[in-house]
Amino acid sequence: MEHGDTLQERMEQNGMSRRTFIKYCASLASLMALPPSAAYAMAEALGKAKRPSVIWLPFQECTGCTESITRSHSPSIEGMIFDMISLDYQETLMAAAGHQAEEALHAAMKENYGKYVLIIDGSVATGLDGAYSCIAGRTNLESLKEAAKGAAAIIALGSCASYGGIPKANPNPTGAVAVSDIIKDKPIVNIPGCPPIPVVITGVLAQFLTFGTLPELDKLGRPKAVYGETIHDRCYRRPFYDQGKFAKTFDDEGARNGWCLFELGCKGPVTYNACATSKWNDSTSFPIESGHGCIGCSEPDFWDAGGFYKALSMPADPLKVAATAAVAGAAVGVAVSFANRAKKGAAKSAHETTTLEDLEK
Amino acid sequence: MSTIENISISIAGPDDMLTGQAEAVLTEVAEMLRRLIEQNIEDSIDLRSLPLSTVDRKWLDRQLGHGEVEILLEAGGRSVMTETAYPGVWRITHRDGQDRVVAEFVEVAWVPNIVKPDAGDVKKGYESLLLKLDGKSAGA
Amino acid sequence: MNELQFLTWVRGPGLNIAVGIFLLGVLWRLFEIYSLGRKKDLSAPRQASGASGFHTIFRRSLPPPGMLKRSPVSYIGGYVFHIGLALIVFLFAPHILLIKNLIGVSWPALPSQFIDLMAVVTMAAMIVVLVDRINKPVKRYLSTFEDWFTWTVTFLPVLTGWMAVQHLLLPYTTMLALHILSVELLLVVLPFTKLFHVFTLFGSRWFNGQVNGHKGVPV
Amino acid sequence: MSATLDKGVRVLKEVIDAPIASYFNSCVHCGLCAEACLFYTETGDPKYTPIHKLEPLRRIYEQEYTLLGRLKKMAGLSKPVTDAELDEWQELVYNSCTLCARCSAVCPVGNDIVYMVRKFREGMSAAGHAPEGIKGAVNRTVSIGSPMGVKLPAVQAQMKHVEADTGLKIPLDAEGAEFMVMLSSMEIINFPEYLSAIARIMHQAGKTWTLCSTAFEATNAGIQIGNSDLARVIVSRIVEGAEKLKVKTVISPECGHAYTALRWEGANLIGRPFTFEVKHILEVLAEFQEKGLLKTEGFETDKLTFHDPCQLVRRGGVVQQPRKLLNQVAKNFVEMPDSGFMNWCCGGGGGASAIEEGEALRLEAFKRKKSQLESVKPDRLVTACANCRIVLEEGLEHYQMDIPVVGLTEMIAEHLPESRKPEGS
Repeated sequence: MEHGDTLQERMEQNGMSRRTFIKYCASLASLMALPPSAAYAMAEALGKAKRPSVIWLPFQECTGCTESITRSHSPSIEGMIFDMISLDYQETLMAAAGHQAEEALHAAMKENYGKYVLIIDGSVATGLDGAYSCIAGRTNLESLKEAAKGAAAIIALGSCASYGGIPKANPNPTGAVAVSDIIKDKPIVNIPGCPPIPVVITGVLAQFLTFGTLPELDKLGRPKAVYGETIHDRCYRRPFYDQGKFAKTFDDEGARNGWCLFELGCKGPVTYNACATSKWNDSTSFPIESGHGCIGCSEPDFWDAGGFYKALSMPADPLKVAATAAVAGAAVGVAVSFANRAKKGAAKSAHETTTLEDLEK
Repeated sequence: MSTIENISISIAGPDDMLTGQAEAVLTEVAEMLRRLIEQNIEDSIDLRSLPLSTVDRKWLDRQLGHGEVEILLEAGGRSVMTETAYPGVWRITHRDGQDRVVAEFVEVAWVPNIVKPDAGDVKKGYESLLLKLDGKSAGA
Repeated sequence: MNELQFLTWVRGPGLNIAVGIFLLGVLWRLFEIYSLGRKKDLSAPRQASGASGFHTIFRRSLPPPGMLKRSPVSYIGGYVFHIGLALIVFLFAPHILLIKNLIGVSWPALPSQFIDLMAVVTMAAMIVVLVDRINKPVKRYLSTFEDWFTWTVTFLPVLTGWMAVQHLLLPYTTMLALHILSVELLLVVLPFTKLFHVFTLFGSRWFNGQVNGHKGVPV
Repeated sequence: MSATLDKGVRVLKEVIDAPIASYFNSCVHCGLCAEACLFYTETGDPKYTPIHKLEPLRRIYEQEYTLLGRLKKMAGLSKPVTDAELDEWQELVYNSCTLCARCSAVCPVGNDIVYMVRKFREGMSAAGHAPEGIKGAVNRTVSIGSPMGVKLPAVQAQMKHVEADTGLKIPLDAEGAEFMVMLSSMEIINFPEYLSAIARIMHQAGKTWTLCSTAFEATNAGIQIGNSDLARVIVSRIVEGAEKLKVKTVISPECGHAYTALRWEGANLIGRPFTFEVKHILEVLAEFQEKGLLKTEGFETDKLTFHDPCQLVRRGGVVQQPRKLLNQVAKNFVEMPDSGFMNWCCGGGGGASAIEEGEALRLEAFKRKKSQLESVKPDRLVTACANCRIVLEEGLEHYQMDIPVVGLTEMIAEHLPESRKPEGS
């Protein structure tokens, strides 16, 4: 894999004309909500950009995120991106294996030290000093620390890398943690979701590679352009919520009429993601549109936040406490009333009838 | 009396109501045409980043109408660029290898920028033409 | 402890604790107050229509003749924010849902836009009443820490609730959690402060009405 | 000389009950009771806010009868009630409170504040913090038999005088009479016309009545000072007299607190229901009027208005009777603003008029009645309570307002057929 040539030269070798390249930049600008004129600026920048190296380290992950990125609904763009970057290490996609794969990894790290993008997929096991999850005899913990040293930026892909994910669910046997819990000194972009929306992954990569900048992040390290609004804010069923028209079960008349799924545990109001607008599977639909409540997969600890089917505003069950509290309250009250009656009785019996003289001090 | 229950809700999905965005685009196009004429500035509007419903788009296309020129570009998928009823205003639709729309613009320019060949390509074209001629008459 | 965990705690254990203390406090204090009993009135009663404790419970909600013009702010401000609070708590869709999940009873809701407006009106009325408590010599003279504290504890739920719905300042998750927390604070302090008038005012009005009704005076 | 703070606190512990507990827990410090109390509205001094007058009682209730209060007391966090504080509160509980109950009528959470002041006075009096004026009245009533020291001979002299004047026999200790009439010492000394009015009205109505030699005094200073033990001594005389003479109804005269003392507190003081009825003179006259036994002739034509005695109207329930009676003898009777059940106090009730040091405050409070009268501008002011008449006269004189004050019963008596006197005499 030659690293020296620029992206444009690479494209031409693949028989891609300049106009195709401009068209591609135009659609990328539109994806990232940049003005059309930016397309030409991008064409220049991308054309001259060195093809950066990208290292993809999989830790405690289910390969759901990899599946998601290869399903990106505009494969041509995704294909171009893979052309743009030199993906030097991706266990699922690369042909090499065993020692060769390891050597490729270390070679890439050494050669592009300080310039490559590190994509982490899966949470990092810290239990037993990381022994729960190793690759080629080395714990994920060590590989992460080593790889992170030379990384220009880290992209934590999916809820596992961003917030610990399902492995971190109570009781968290492997001591799974998020990447940001380990690496503190590198810019980290969290792209949570289980899996995250494909186009978001390509969008963030494209922005980093064309402008070398990371998107504006919210305080959970997520790109604001994508995670700025809750599903609830953008949900097309919102009018039903406002009028209190809720589906009670998954097959009742309300559900069939596409009423709000608030009562069936939808976590839309507390989940920040772009599912309601960019949707899934080539903009076909998203969980709520297919009749199931949002499970809040882009929020930290969504796996431990009560059942997926317990409605947000339904408290645990204070009635269980109410009975005992009421009895206890009554008991205290009765006790005090006896004490009061005794005191009042004593005062009454000690009553000395006031006489005229008693009025004088 | 009608309670809140039986107020019929007609969910005008985002795709079937005129949102008024299209009108705004039209006024923007007029402004861009003025700048083209007065200051020779070329510019374009990205329709995909605007929340236009299909009805909006149809309305806009009806307003812009058709001109005399239709340019077909085959590069990484088909792209169609038609001149609207107002010369200098072009309606551009790019499609990718799978014939999926990847970008839609309204470009206000003398000729859509993508149509003009790149200087480098013209030079390369010239050299390859010369080679072809050399092949025939062994160089000039 | 991120937002969702905070919300989960506040909605779960937090609410259990608050409801527990609330019920315990209410019953304890009700027994403590009304177990003191009172002597039976041996004088011959005078019958007069509309003169009874039961009537007074409702009639005393209206300003007695001549009193409205003496301090309109107290009355009008009081009506607006009490009615406002009642409407918001009992006719807002999510609140009705919460009650339905607690005790199974539910009823139709008002549109949430109306409730938003009601929240603003309620807060405005509470601020007016607060300013009145600061400016009016009698109210300032009577006021103790408890008055300012109970005002705040009653104002916060409306403010945080409204801000949660309007997505102001903080993300919805956090603001919703703060809203529930402020309601829990209100529940916990209610039985031990002047907010307990929510329960005792019926007893007080009934006693007042009964004593005067016995004398044939409809108060 | 054994009044002490402990005795006072012990008495308060005795009288604090569920209503008082409910009231203290309901008060939201809204200040509306002040807006109804003429001592605040006319002075503007917030210390006269009715609920504030009960602050020591509230603290005793909190420290004695609430669990949190007792815990705070044990932990030394609560502010105990001191003798000095009760001394300071004397002015608030007596001088600036006529037990007129207007505050109880307006409190939005229904606190019966006058009920609490009446109970608080039990403790205040037992602790020796009652004003000298009222103590003197109680002393004279218990030892001599009337707050103004009137004895039976004075009554008998007045009886002879009335008999000579009206030619009617004034029965004394007549057993089995239907009505037992009582007088207040104010009437015996200042308004003798009341007794002759009664004689003539009863004669016209053909009703048997009598005075009682052992219980001719209606007033009860024990209620004013707020001490049930002493009030019981005073009221028992009336009960014994009435039961000895086996009368059907005891008539309370034109006096405010006398009616409250006998009609509403009497039975509770002696601990058993009365075997006879108690009626205010206006109630009796109104009954005669209904039965057609009260025939009058001629009308007062000058502009009259009526001052509602608090103990009779708001606290007694005798609201419509004065109007009906006035309309029978007056052509130009005009109601003053806030008349009837919400009328303002004359400023001297509940024993306040007996407190010399309270006079300046009373005259200040009288401005409320003054503004009522200024808006009506009556030629004469009618009322049905001797104490009100005296206080009103003093107030009107102080503010140079020339409005004569007349008793309603007298006015009616003047219109009885055979004793028609020239009008407006």
